[in-house]
Order: sequence, then structure tokens, then C-alpha cells
Amino acid sequence: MSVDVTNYIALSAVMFFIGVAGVIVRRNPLIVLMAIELMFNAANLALVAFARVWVNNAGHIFVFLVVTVAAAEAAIGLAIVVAVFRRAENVDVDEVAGLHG
Amino acid sequence: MSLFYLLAVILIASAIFTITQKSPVYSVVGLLVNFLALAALYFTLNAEFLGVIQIVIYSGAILMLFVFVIALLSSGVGPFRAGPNRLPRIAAPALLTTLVAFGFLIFGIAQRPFGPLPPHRPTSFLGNVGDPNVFGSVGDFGVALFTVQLLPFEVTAFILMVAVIGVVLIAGDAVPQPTLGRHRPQKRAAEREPILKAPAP
Amino acid sequence: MSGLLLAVWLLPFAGALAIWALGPQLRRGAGWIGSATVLLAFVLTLVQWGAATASGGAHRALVTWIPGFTLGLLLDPLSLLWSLIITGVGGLILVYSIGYMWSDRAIARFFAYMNFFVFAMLTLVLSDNLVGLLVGWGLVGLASYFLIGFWFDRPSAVEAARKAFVINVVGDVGIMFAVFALYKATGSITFAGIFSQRDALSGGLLFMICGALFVGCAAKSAQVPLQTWLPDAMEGPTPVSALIHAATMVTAGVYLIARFAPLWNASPPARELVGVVGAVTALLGAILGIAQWDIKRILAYSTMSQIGYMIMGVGIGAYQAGVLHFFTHAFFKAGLFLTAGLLIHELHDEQDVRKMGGLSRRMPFAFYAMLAGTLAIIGFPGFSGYFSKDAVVYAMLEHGQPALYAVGALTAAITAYYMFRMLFLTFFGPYRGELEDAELGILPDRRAHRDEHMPPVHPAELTRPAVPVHGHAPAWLMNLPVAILALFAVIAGYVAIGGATSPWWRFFGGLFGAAPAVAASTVAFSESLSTLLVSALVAIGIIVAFVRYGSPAAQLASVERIRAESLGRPAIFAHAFYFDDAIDALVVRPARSVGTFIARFVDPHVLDGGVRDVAWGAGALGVIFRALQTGLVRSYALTILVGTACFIAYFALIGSAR
Amino acid sequence: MIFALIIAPIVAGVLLVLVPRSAEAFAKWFGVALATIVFIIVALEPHASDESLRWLSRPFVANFHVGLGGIGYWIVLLLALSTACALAVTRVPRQRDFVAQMLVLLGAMTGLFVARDLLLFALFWDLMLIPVFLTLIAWSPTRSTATAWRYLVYNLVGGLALLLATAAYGVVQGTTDVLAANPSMLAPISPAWAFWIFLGFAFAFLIKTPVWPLHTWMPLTYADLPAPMVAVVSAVQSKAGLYGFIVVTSVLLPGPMHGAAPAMFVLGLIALVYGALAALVQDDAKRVVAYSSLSHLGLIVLAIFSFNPIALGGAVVYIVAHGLFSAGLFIVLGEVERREDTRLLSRLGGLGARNPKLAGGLTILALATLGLPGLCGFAGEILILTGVYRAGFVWPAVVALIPIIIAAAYMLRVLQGLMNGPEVADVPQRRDMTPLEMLALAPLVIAIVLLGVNPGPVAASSRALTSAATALANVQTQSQSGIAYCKQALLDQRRNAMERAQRYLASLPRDVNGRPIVPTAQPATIGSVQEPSCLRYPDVMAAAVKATAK
Repeated sequence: MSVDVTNYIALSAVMFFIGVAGVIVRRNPLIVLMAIELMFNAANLALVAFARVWVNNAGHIFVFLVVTVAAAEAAIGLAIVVAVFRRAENVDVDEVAGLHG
Repeated sequence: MSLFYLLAVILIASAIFTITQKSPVYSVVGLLVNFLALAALYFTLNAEFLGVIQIVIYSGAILMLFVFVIALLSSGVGPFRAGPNRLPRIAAPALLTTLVAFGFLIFGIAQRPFGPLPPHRPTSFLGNVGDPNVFGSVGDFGVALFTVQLLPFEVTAFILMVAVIGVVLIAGDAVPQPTLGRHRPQKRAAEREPILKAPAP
Repeated sequence: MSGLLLAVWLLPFAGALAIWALGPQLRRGAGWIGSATVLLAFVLTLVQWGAATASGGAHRALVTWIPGFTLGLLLDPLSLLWSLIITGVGGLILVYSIGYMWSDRAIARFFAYMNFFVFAMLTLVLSDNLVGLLVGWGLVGLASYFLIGFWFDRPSAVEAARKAFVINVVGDVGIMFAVFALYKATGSITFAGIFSQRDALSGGLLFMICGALFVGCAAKSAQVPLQTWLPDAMEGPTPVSALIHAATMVTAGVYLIARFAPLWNASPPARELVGVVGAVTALLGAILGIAQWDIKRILAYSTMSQIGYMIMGVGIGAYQAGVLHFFTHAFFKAGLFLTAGLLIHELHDEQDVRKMGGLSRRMPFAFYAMLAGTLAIIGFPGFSGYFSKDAVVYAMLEHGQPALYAVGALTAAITAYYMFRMLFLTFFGPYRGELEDAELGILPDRRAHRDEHMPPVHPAELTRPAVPVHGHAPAWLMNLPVAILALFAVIAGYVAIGGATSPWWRFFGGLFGAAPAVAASTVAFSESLSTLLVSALVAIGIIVAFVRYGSPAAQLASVERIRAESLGRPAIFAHAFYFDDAIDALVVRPARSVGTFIARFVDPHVLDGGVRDVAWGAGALGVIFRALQTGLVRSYALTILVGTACFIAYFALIGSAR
Repeated sequence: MIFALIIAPIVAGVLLVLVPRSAEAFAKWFGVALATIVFIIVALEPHASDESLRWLSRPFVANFHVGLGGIGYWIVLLLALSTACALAVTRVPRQRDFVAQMLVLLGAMTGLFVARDLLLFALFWDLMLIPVFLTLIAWSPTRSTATAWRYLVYNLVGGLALLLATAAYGVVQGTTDVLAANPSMLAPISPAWAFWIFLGFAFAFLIKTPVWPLHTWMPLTYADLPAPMVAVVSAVQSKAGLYGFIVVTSVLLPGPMHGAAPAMFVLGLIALVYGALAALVQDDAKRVVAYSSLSHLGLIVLAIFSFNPIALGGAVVYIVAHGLFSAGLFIVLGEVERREDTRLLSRLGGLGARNPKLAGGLTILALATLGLPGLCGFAGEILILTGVYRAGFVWPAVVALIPIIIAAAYMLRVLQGLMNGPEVADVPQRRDMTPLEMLALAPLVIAIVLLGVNPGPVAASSRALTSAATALANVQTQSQSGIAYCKQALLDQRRNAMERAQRYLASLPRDVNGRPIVPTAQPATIGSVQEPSCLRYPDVMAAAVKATAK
């Protein structure tokens, strides 16, 4: 039952980059937000694994913080999606280009 | 051992499923599987409280929020309408860079293997704080949260409050609707006011 | 006694302040207040004669600027002499001015300026240190600026005032250099402190300091090449010319050199320089005096020439002789100017000698006063100038400068010529005041106003009389001062009878120290022989003047001669040897063109342009980088990913390298 | 008390918005009264003790430390006086708001000159830009914001450099509360750091002063500001940079200060001549005075960088003197402009006949400006030049004499161009100065004369500072010029590092080959106190290892 911690970290890395690819490639903002959640969770996994290695629950506290931030981020992100949808009727991140230089 | 690999396969598969679905509802289902598997993984790492939190908050609260929004946006309108793809050729470089970064990360991790997890057997959920044998238990976590880490804990409350206010402001009725111009056509790039005017030579 | 010294110094200033504060209400009362304060200061100075001639003189400390910069007052024989002349002759001129300015609207302002001038001059001579002297030096220049520009709505007066002031500042700057050079070398600015450390000054440095001091002298005393302001300064009222530009201010340079006699004694090259410049000035002034038509300009050039004598005297080391010439000159030149003022007053502001003539019958008093002054200035035997000029000229031989002696003697002859020319033109022959300008060859005033910013003159302004209406001042007001000055012009020289054993020489005692003189045996001829020679030259000058202007035949043909001379005046005389033009071309115009170049090109286009180019570059970069700012979230995400990948690569690689 | 001097004007300025807009006279006289009170309080308390409150503990100690002594005392007096005088003649549209700006400016600049902490100094440095900027925006005669932005950007760039230098100084020294400290008690700063910190300070000070060639914002700003504000800005704000050079860099960073002296001398001399020549041909009277300021401030730069006590005393005298006469000149020119609606010399003339009091005031101020002996400008000039010459700078002193002559030419051009000559035909009949306006100008004129007659106390205010600074400078530079000194010190430091490295290696255990075993776990040692500083120089370390192995 003794798994090398490196495997946890590698797993976290795989999840993280799947999230990254999702953020860049997908245009549906809902799926982009979900991909971001994936990235959060990947980071959480790494934190929990490290906490376990060092036997230090500061990592756990940090995950708790990340969960809070993720919740807040999801709420605000979805609110933005709703607001944008009201305005543009399209749900597409490429439509929101108001910061064009 | 085999539990880890099983969960790992589930995690990766569900993550890929999540980002590849056309309909966001399927993605939510994929994400749900992903979160549940992750919760299980947390238990294998002695993070009991976090495992529970993962199920309650992520799988329960956040994913429900997604579902609500999907329902709200697509009700009566049909499937989401997408605009033209302005970056049609981004997929290849994005995937390439992702793979390269991933490769370097794995390369870096592989340089210094951490070795196996140190042995650890929790005996009770309510032990003495600082006792390595109770690491990760709810009691351990709670005592840390309310003593040493009290300030970050309070900050989370602040963050959530700000987020609530932000959501109300962004999506609530406080935003005057008509001024946003439902049917106003977006200006093309050439017509927009430049933010920084080039100075006269 | 030192309280008295303070009183002497501040009385004229108190008068000036009172006049300035009470202003127009006083009207002619201002004149009486001014004269009274100055004459009271004269009396108080006389009271201190004993203290001043005692060893060390009377002294009073005033303020300390910083340690080492201690300012105070000092009354010793030299400053006593100058104070007496300033307050005495100055007081007489002030009394005269009450009559002269009787009807001028701005009479109060005039007397405030005059009193201020006396105060400034006293500051100059009473100061016990170089900085205080410099303060007086500058204030005197300021008073002179005010008085030259007294009629400040005349563009010519305004320009003359500015020219005088700026040239005076050149002199101030010279003295400033001397201040800090002396302070560095001797650690002191008081005269006593400087002279006690005189040995600290080496040859080259000493020459530089003397040269710097002499720049001050040259500017103030109208020595070549800084003399150009003096003729123009005649734009002021005539009493001003008498007080400032004849009797007192312009002799400040003589005072300065006499005051710094110990330095000059130690520096032969400085003596040579000053002597030569003085001689050149004397000769130049005399030559230019020949060709003038304006009575005040004739006197101005004669002043310049006489100061050249004084500077030559004190510069070469004959301090007693040079100062004696200052002493006698103060009387006869003030008398001459005041007499000229009488004429101008009588003829309603006519200053051109071509339009005078035959005035000896109309104004006999003025004629005799002018005659006394003229005989004194040319050094006619028995008159005061005879003693002083003779002493100066002979001192050239004593100090081994035969060339300067020749110049001095020649200048004496020319002086005699042009002074008598003026006398004959003014008082003899027919009165020409009613003749047309063209008949006398008088051309329109061609003095150009070089400052393009000065607004063009309205013709109405030029014809407006400067002194609006002449009232009726009592005659004695103007005649009494002239009479006193004429009397002294005759007798002032007698103090020097007896050479080195005379009261004059004993008065100064060892104040000047000794400049090395040539042994008597090497002097080519004796003093009496020299006197004879100079007198003969003077006589030749008088005779030539008589033949050309004074003989009955010449008087009859005077109008034709004047016209011929006016029209045929060589350009070099009309332009006063082109000094003005040279200064303009070499200094003023280059400075102004460089300034224009800076203001129009360097500042806005090079310096500011450089900064604007930087700003423009930033803007241009912004235009380039704008293209990266697509507004598309996914492209930003990709950018972030690339950055992250680089970080990961870096840390992975250095991790593997370790 | 000193805190109150800073806060009261700022608060009063902000609270003026509560007053109705129409209460213009009230606002004006309230401002005059406040500035006068500040003046009286400061004048009565020359020996007020310092006040201090803790501000920051990390990353370095910074305090709200203010003190009223030395050079700052005279400048604050000058500031309060010029503000009161300028406010008394104020007559601008939207007067209430203008007075508010003036009061905020008064408070901010008081803060600058009483600050005893570098960070506080930097805070007020930027704060004092704001009222001027707002005034330039709102009261611009041309309704253009270009000048305002130019002023702000120039000075903020300087302010940024100042802030960076202050932060670096704080990190290196551990505290920024150093302006009242005895400089010899401060820890020495390594020359490399000192050089860069000095560069930051000097850049800010050069822009603010301004010194050629960073001056191009100044004539425009001075021409566009309303007369009362430009009087205060020119009188006091332009002294901030010079004050900084005297109080901050010459005391805290004597090494690089000496090193920069030759360059600063060149800049100062160029500014002297350049400003004078440019002033000679300006048509706008205000710009003449602006360029003359450039020239005069160059003279003070010479004085500061000659490191001579006499010159520094003269610099302080001249700082106050220039404040007095430039404030007065701008006030009078403002009066002229208000009467004639122009200040172009080519369109004015002959005002003296109808405005003798105005002419008298302008005459005294112009004479003080051109350095007439007996007035304050002369006292400063002669002390500065004497000091500069005494310090051995013979040719700079001689060159600096030339602008004095040019100054006479351009100031007389202004004076005579405005007041003398025939009256220009279309000049409307306007009133002379009112008694009130004369009363406003009188304190400046009296101060000009008093300072000219007896500059002793003002000159003495720099004495304590100079003795400490010069002593320290002498110890530190040891007659080397600064940049050479910095290089040398850097070499010394490396040599010391080499020695320490060898000592450190000698203390280590050896392996069988006799080579020292250098611990590889460096993360543990680097953060700790015992970290050998030689580790900062890897090349030195490698050389030492090689040397020990032999």
C-alpha cells in the first residue's frame, strides 16, 4: 500500500495540464470554468500529497483556502457568464474582446 | 497500490471527458466523477476532512451552481450559440506548449524522486494536537484552523463576503439593463477609440 | 566719537528716507531737507578731523556676516578727505539744485536720489573693508542709474542709464573677484587685515588682484575701454553731472587705488598697467573733447581726461599728487558744470555751444566763474589745477615713465585748446541762438536706439520740455554755490605749496607707504624746468584756440567756421573712436544672438525635443505592443502558459544540473 | 506643534469646500491669516524640539519624525511669508478653490522641509506636486493641460527615483529616520549601493531644482501658473532639490557626492550662463524671471558642490534670498499682468509714470535679483563665490561672475521695458497699487533689505551641518574623487572577501587530498547569520579554493 509520492505529483501534473489545455482550446465559458476547477483540484492534490510527506497540516489549511477561493471564483465566474449572456446572447469567450488594444 | 492506479485512471479519463464534451451538461457529469475520485484519493492520503469537504462543497455546491447556470442560460433558447472562432489555429501550439511544459515538469519531478510515503496509522479522530498519529484527522485539522491558522480562516470569510457582493453587483438587478444595449452591434476594431493616442510626431 | 561717525554715514540716508516717505507734499522743502542733512554731515565730519588724523583713524564695527566677514566704518585721512568733498561740494550742489529744479514736478524724487547718492558714496569711502566698499560701489552705481534716468520717459535717458549701470556692474564684478581672491590669500576683508597679510600675495596673484580692482576703477572712473557710459550719462539733470560725473563718483576709482596703495606699491606691473591706461584715457578724452558741440559733453570728456590724470598719478605711485588733482578737480569741475547749468538754465535747455555765443555780456557772473574754472582745469599758473597737474605730470618722470610724461604734457596742451574753444564759442562772438539748425550745420540727432524692444518714440515726446516751466528761484541760490566753488578753484592748490613738506603731504603722513621712485639724479630735468615746459604747451594751446575762435576776425567768421567744422567732423570723432560700436559688435550682439539661439532652438527643440522624443518612443512602442493585446482571453492564457513553461523548464534544468 | 503646522493648512484647505463658493474674500483672508499664523508660530519657536511617531518597522524603520531647525527653519519661514504675501494679492476666478490649493501646498511643503525621515520626505515630495498640478489644469490661461502633464510627469519621474533611492537606502541602512541623526553614527554604506542611491536622489533633485538640461518644464510651468502660486512655487518649491542636496545627500552619501562634484560643476556653470543668456532675449517678463531662476539656482549648485562652509552658508542665504525676490517679482508681474492684460515687454512701457509705487516695488525686487550690493542677492552671491574660490575652484568662480553682468542687462530690460520710456499709447488708465497690495509686498522688501544687511544668522544655520558632513566626507573620501573612490572601495571589498574566504576555508575540515570540504547544503547556511559573505562572490570563492588546494 506504499505508493511513491512522486506518482501523486505526476498525477497532479497530468490533471493540471488537461485543465490548461481545456482553458485554451475550448470556447464555451462554462467548460473553461470547469477546466479551471480541474486545475485547482490538481494543485490541491499536490498540496495534500506534500502535506502527507512532511506531516504538516499547513498544506491542508491551504487546500481549505483554495476551496474557498474556488467557490468564490466559480460564483463570480458564472455571474460574469450570465451577465455576458444577457448582453451578447452568445456564450463564447471569443466574443468578449473588449480589452482589445 | 492498485487503488491508487485505479483512481488515477478514473481521474485522468474523467478530466479528459470533461474538457472534450460539446455539451456542458456532460462535462459536469465528468467533473463530478473526477471530484469523487479525488475525494477518495484524499482519503488515501489521510486527509479525511478534506475528502469530505471535496464531496460536500465541490460535488455538492459548486457543480450544482454550474448546473443551475446551464439551466438558466439554455432554457427556451436551445443549445448555446457560439460565435466565429477567432483563434482557429490555437489548438496546435497550445497542445504543443502544454506537452512541452508537462514534459519538463515530469522531467523535473523525476530528477528527485520523493520515495515512498512515510508510514502512518491514525488511531483516533480526536487525539492530541501535535501527535503525529492523529495527522489529518478532523480534530487535528479543526484545532489548527482555530488556533495557529485563525487568520487565514478569517480571511476566507472575507473572501466569500466579497464574492457575494461581487456576484450581486455583476449578475443582480443593480446593473441597469438597457444601457448594456442588448442589440447594440459591437464596433469593429477599426472603429473603436484607441485608448492610448499616439502622440503627434 | 564712533556715534558721530555713524551719524555722518546715516544722516544723508535719513534725509533720503524722509524725502521719499513724505514725498510730493514737501515739494521744494525736499531740497532744503536734503541740503541740510548733507551739510550737517559735512559739519560732523569736520568735527571728527582730530580723530580721523590721529593714528589709525576713527573706527566703528557694524555687523558680522560670517566669521571673517566683519563690516565696519573707518575714518582716516583718505576717507576724511573724500567725505569732506562729498558732503561739502555735494551740499553746495544740492543748494544749487534747489534753484535748478525749482519748477520740476519730480523735485522730491530728485532730492531723494541725490541724498541717496551721498549716502552711497559715504558708504563707499567710510567702509573699513572691501565688501562694504563694494556695497557702496554698487549703491553709487544705482544712484547714478536713477539720476541719469531721472527723466525716465526719455528713451535716450533710459538707455544711457542702463548702459551706465551695466558697465558699472562690470566694475563691481572686478571688485568681487578681488574680494574673494584677497579673502583666500589673506583670510580677511578689512583693509587693515589685508595689508597686514600683504606678504602672502605673490607677484602673479597680486597683479591679478590689482588688475581686478582696476577693472572696477575703470568702469567707475570711465577709463578706456569702459568709458563709453560717461558722455551718455549727461542725459541726467546738470547738477547730477556736477555731483556724480565730475566731482565725486567718477573719482571713486582714484580712491580705490589710493586705498590699496600698499598693494600697488608691491606690484610694478600693475603700476605700469594703470599708468598707461590712465595716460591713454587722458589723451583720448582730450582729443574727443576737441570735437564736441554739446557743452556738457565737452565737460564730460574733459572729466574723463582729468580722471585719466588722477589715475595715472595714483597708479604710477604718486598718490599725493593724484589725490591732490582729485581735490582741486572737485572744485573746478563742479564749478564748471554748475556754470554750464546756469547757461543751460538761462537758455531754456539749450546745450549746443553752436547755438550760444556772446554770453559774456548777458551773464558776466557766469563768464567769470567759467573763466576761473577753465584756467584752473588747464593748469594756468596760480590756479589750483596748476599745482595738481604739474605734480602729477612731473611724478611721471620721478617714477621713470618719460613716455607717460610726454603724454601728460601733450594732453595739457590739448586741454587748454578745447577748454578755451568752449569758452570762446560760448561767451564771445555773436549770439547764435536764433539761427536755423541747418545754417550751423546741426544734423538731426543720429544716436540710434539699439534696443529693438524700446517702443518707438512719439515725436510729441521729444518736443515735450523736460523741465516744464521755469519759475523764479532767487538768484543767489544758484550763484552762491558757484561763487564758492570758483573761489576754491582758484585757491585750493595752495595747500600743496612746498612740495613734500607742504600741509598736503603731511596730512597723509605714511598712509600710502612708499612706491619706489627713481633717484633724483636720473630724472632728465628739474621740476621747475618741467613746469616751464608744460606752461609753454598750455600757452600754445590757448593761443591756437584764440586764433581759431577768439580773435576778432575769427569771431566775425564764427558761423561759417562752425558750419564747416560740423559738417566736416571726421566720423571717427562722431563715433568716439568706435568704442561703442566695438562693444556692441563684440559683446552685446553675440550675447544676444546666443541667447536667441538658446531660446528659439536649443531649449524647445534640442533639450525639450529630446525629452519629447523619449515620450514619443514610449508611445510608438505602445503602438507596437498593442497588437499583442487582442482582447481574446484564450490568447492571453496561451501567453501565460508559455511563460509558465519557461519557468518550469528553468527550474527543471537547474534542478538537474545540481 | 510641528505636526499641526503641516496638518492644519491641509485640513483647512480641504475644508474650504464647505464654504460657499461666493465667499471669495473670506477664503482669501482666511488663507492669509492661516499662513501668517504659521509664520508667527515658526518665528517664535526657532528651537522647537523634534516630534516623532512610529510609522514602519519592517522592512526598515521609518518614523513620522519632524523637526524645525537648521536650514529648514528659514525655508519654512520663507514659505509661510511668501504664501501669506501671495495670498494677500490673490485675485483670480474661483478664488475659494484657488486658496484651498495654496493652503494644501503650504502644508505639503512645510512637511517637506521639516521632515526628518527620508520616507516622510519622499511622501511630501510627491504630495506637493498635486496642488500645483491641479492648479495648472484648472487655471491654465490657455485651457490646455499640456503644461500640467509636463510638470507632473517630469516631477513624478523624479519622485519615483527619489522613492526608489529612499527604499534602497532604508533597506541597506535599516532605517530612514536619519536626517536628524549624527551622520558619523550611521553605518557606512557600501560604495556600490551608495552610488546607485545617490544617483536616484540626484536625479530627483536635479529635475526639481531644475538644473540644466532637465529644466524645460520650468519656464512653461512658471508662465502658466497664476501669479500667487508661481510666487510660492518659484520661491520655495524650487528649493526642495537644493535642500535635498544639502541636507540629504551631502550628509548621508558624501562619497558619491564628491564624485559627482565635477559633473555638477559643469551643469551648474552651464545653467548659470545658459539661463542668463536665454533670459536676455525673452519677451514674456515671467519667462525672463523663470530663466533667471535657472541661472541663479545654478549658482547654488556650485556652492553646494564646492563643499566649502562659506559657500554653503552663502547657498542658504541665496536660497532664502532668491525665494524672497522671486516671490516678489512674480507678485509684481502678476499685478502688471492684471492691470494690462499682457506681460510682453514688447507691448508694455512707461507704466512708471502712472504707477510709481508699482515701479518702486519692481525696482527694489529687480535690483535684489541682479545682485545689487547691499541687498540680499549680493550677500548670497559674494559668500558663494568667495567660498567656491576658496575651495580652489578658481575658474568656475571667475566664469560665474559673467552671468552677474548679464543679469544686470536682463533685469534692467524688464524694469525699464515695463516702467520707463514713453507711455504706450493704448495703455488704459489703471490704478496704482492699493495700500493693501503695498502692505502685502512690504514684508518681502523688508526681508530683502534685512537679509542683505545682515545675512549672518541665516548663513550660520548651515554651520552644524557642514562641520559634521565635511568631517565625515574627509574621513570617507580621503582626498579621492568620488567615482575613483567608489571603484577603489569595491576592489577593497573583493579583496576583503578573498581574505575572508581563505580564512573560512582554513576553518573547514579537510578530505584525504587536503582539500577543504565545502558544505554543499548551502540553503541552510545562506540564510543564517554566520553566512560567510565571501559566498556572494563565487569567482572569489573558486579562486580561494584553488589557492588552498595548492
